[in-house]
Amino acid sequence: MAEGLVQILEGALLAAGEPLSVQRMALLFEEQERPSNDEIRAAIKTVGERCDDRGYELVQVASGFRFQVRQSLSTWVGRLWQERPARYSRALMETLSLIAYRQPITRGEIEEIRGVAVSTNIVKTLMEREWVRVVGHRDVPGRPAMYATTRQFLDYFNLKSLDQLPPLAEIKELDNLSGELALELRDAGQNERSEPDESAEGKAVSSAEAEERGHDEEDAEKQ
Amino acid sequence: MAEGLVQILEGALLAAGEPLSVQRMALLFEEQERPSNDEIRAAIKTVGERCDDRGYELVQVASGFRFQVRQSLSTWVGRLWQERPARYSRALMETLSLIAYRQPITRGEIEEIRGVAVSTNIVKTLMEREWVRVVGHRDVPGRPAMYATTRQFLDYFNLKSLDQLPPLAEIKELDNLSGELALELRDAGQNERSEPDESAEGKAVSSAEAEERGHDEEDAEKQ
Amino acid sequence: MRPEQAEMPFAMVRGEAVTELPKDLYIPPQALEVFLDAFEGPLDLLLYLIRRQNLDILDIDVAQITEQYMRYVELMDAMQFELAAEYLLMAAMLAEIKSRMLLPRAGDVEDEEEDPRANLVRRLQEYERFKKAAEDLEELPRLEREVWQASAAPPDLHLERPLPDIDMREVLLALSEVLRRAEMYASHHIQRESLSTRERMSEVLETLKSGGFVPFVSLFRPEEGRLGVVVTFLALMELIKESLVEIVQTEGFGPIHIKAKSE
Repeated sequence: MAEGLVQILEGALLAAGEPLSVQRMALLFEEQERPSNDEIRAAIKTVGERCDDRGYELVQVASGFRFQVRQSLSTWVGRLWQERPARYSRALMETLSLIAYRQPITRGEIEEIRGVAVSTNIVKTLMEREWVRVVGHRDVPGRPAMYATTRQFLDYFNLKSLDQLPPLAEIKELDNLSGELALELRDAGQNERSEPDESAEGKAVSSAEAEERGHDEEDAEKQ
Repeated sequence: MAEGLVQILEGALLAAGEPLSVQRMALLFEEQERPSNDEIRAAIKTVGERCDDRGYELVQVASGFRFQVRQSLSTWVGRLWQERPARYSRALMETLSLIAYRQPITRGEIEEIRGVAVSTNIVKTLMEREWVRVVGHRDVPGRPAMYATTRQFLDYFNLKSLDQLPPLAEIKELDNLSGELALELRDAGQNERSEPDESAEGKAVSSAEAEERGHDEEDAEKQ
Repeated sequence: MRPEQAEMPFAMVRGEAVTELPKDLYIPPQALEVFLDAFEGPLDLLLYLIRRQNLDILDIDVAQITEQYMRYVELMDAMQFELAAEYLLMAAMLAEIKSRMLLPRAGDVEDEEEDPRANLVRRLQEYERFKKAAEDLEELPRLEREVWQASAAPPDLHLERPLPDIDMREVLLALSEVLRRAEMYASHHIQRESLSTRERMSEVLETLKSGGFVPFVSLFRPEEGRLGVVVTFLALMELIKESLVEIVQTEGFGPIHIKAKSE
């Protein structure tokens, strides 16, 4: 049976054409023959090991496990299709990343950070791709929709969870800016700033400080 | 390269989602690195051999080669697409209950009590389920069939005889409980439904964070 | 009315006009539209100007940046671009910061007043983070671009829709509802009969289904005991009453035969 389980999972994973969760794999079996989740997990491990030198591998993404063609083969496999894979505009990617890192977020909040209006088309595209969905409405006038990313978004970008997104750059603290400014203003009338070396030094200091001070903020960010 | 070729073909065959001809496989390579058709055929042979004890195999069909999940796994793999059991209509449940409690009973009599016509489909469904059978015909114009419940009906509900059905007097009391019961049944129905559907439900949930923040709206969203 | 090339703005770096235009800052007029399209708005343009001059955001010289920014905005205007409100708003904000920085301070002890640049710097930093995040996201291996979902043809399947499961309580609920509707609670008829009688009626009818006469006694099963006999008898009475069966006795004390009425 242990051997059969591995093969059943291999077959199901390939037939499904989409990620399968452990729960869904369990439902391939009738109750009386159903393996435990631990048995399934052990079998999944074997399934993964069995692709060691194959052109595909078993990966885990947000909605479960899937066989996936190895990235190293993309040069060749990509030639199966004439069309280039869809390219998304910077505006779309910026909007998507704001939703990913700042969810739930309203369109107004996105616009505030980006400094420009978010076109309806972008939101529509993101919703149609099922990368983004409305998770509620903010309790402010107009009750704007709040957007969040979906499991499909994670699947599509090969991620298990939002934690796996590349970390956001840290923000340098502004505290020392006012100090610098005071100095600067004392040399009244002088428009030009300090020498390049000096500013580089200031930069180093400020980022070190930021690392220390900005830690809590950063953590909050990740929530 | 021989090894690489096998893996490229494995990857392409799994990514394509349709059979690939030798010609098409050749086009995965730029001219200067393109293997000969014989080399490709040899590699295909290896690809096939490499699935020896896997849940899938390489088969040749009219338009080329494709990976296919082994027929012997169809029992399990088929459950991926198993439709959720439908729910019986209220009309069917009423008809069934009247047949159980008032058997032998004709369709006309059921209609008289229910105050609405009983569709042929309902009777057909109950007969196909082998919960109901015709035990005779009433000697009135049209000679309508008389329906009664079956052994299988009792077995399904784990009853030895109809006597074990709750007496009507209790059902009267049930009426007071019906609100409560209806609720309970709805919950039961929901649990039952959400189980096989878990992955679909999960799809909508992109992250624990979003789920937490947008909980109320989440439910509404799914409607 | 396209501006001449000579009218193109020269970059100002650290207070000095650059005599030679850096290649990457020089924008041929024909390319301006494309150039501006490349920006995601005023913040993006501002960031570009700062980065092109290798300035730290924290270290921006508002005066110079404003000047450069204004030149671009003027250019847009000159090109009769539909000037986006966002660009104008940013220009106004830059002008305001510039003017505040020119004003003398009340005293050098006090500096609780926030640096007028602070808000702009904060916005620029925040925007830059997400600009970077978008770039990082773009780099992630993506389905249908670097990786593909592997799939294979399923075997032949015989899909069956499973039959619905029901709970006895659902049957009862349905019955109580239909009875309530029919207002049949008062019916003695139903209450008097035990279900075993009705069940037996069905059984007797089933036995009689073949159509011929069946000996009355063969319907009784002694192994069921007294109660079973009574139930069968009641079932027969009910069947006769409902004229579902015919009962025949050819002579007094002779054998009784039963036949389904309709068969």
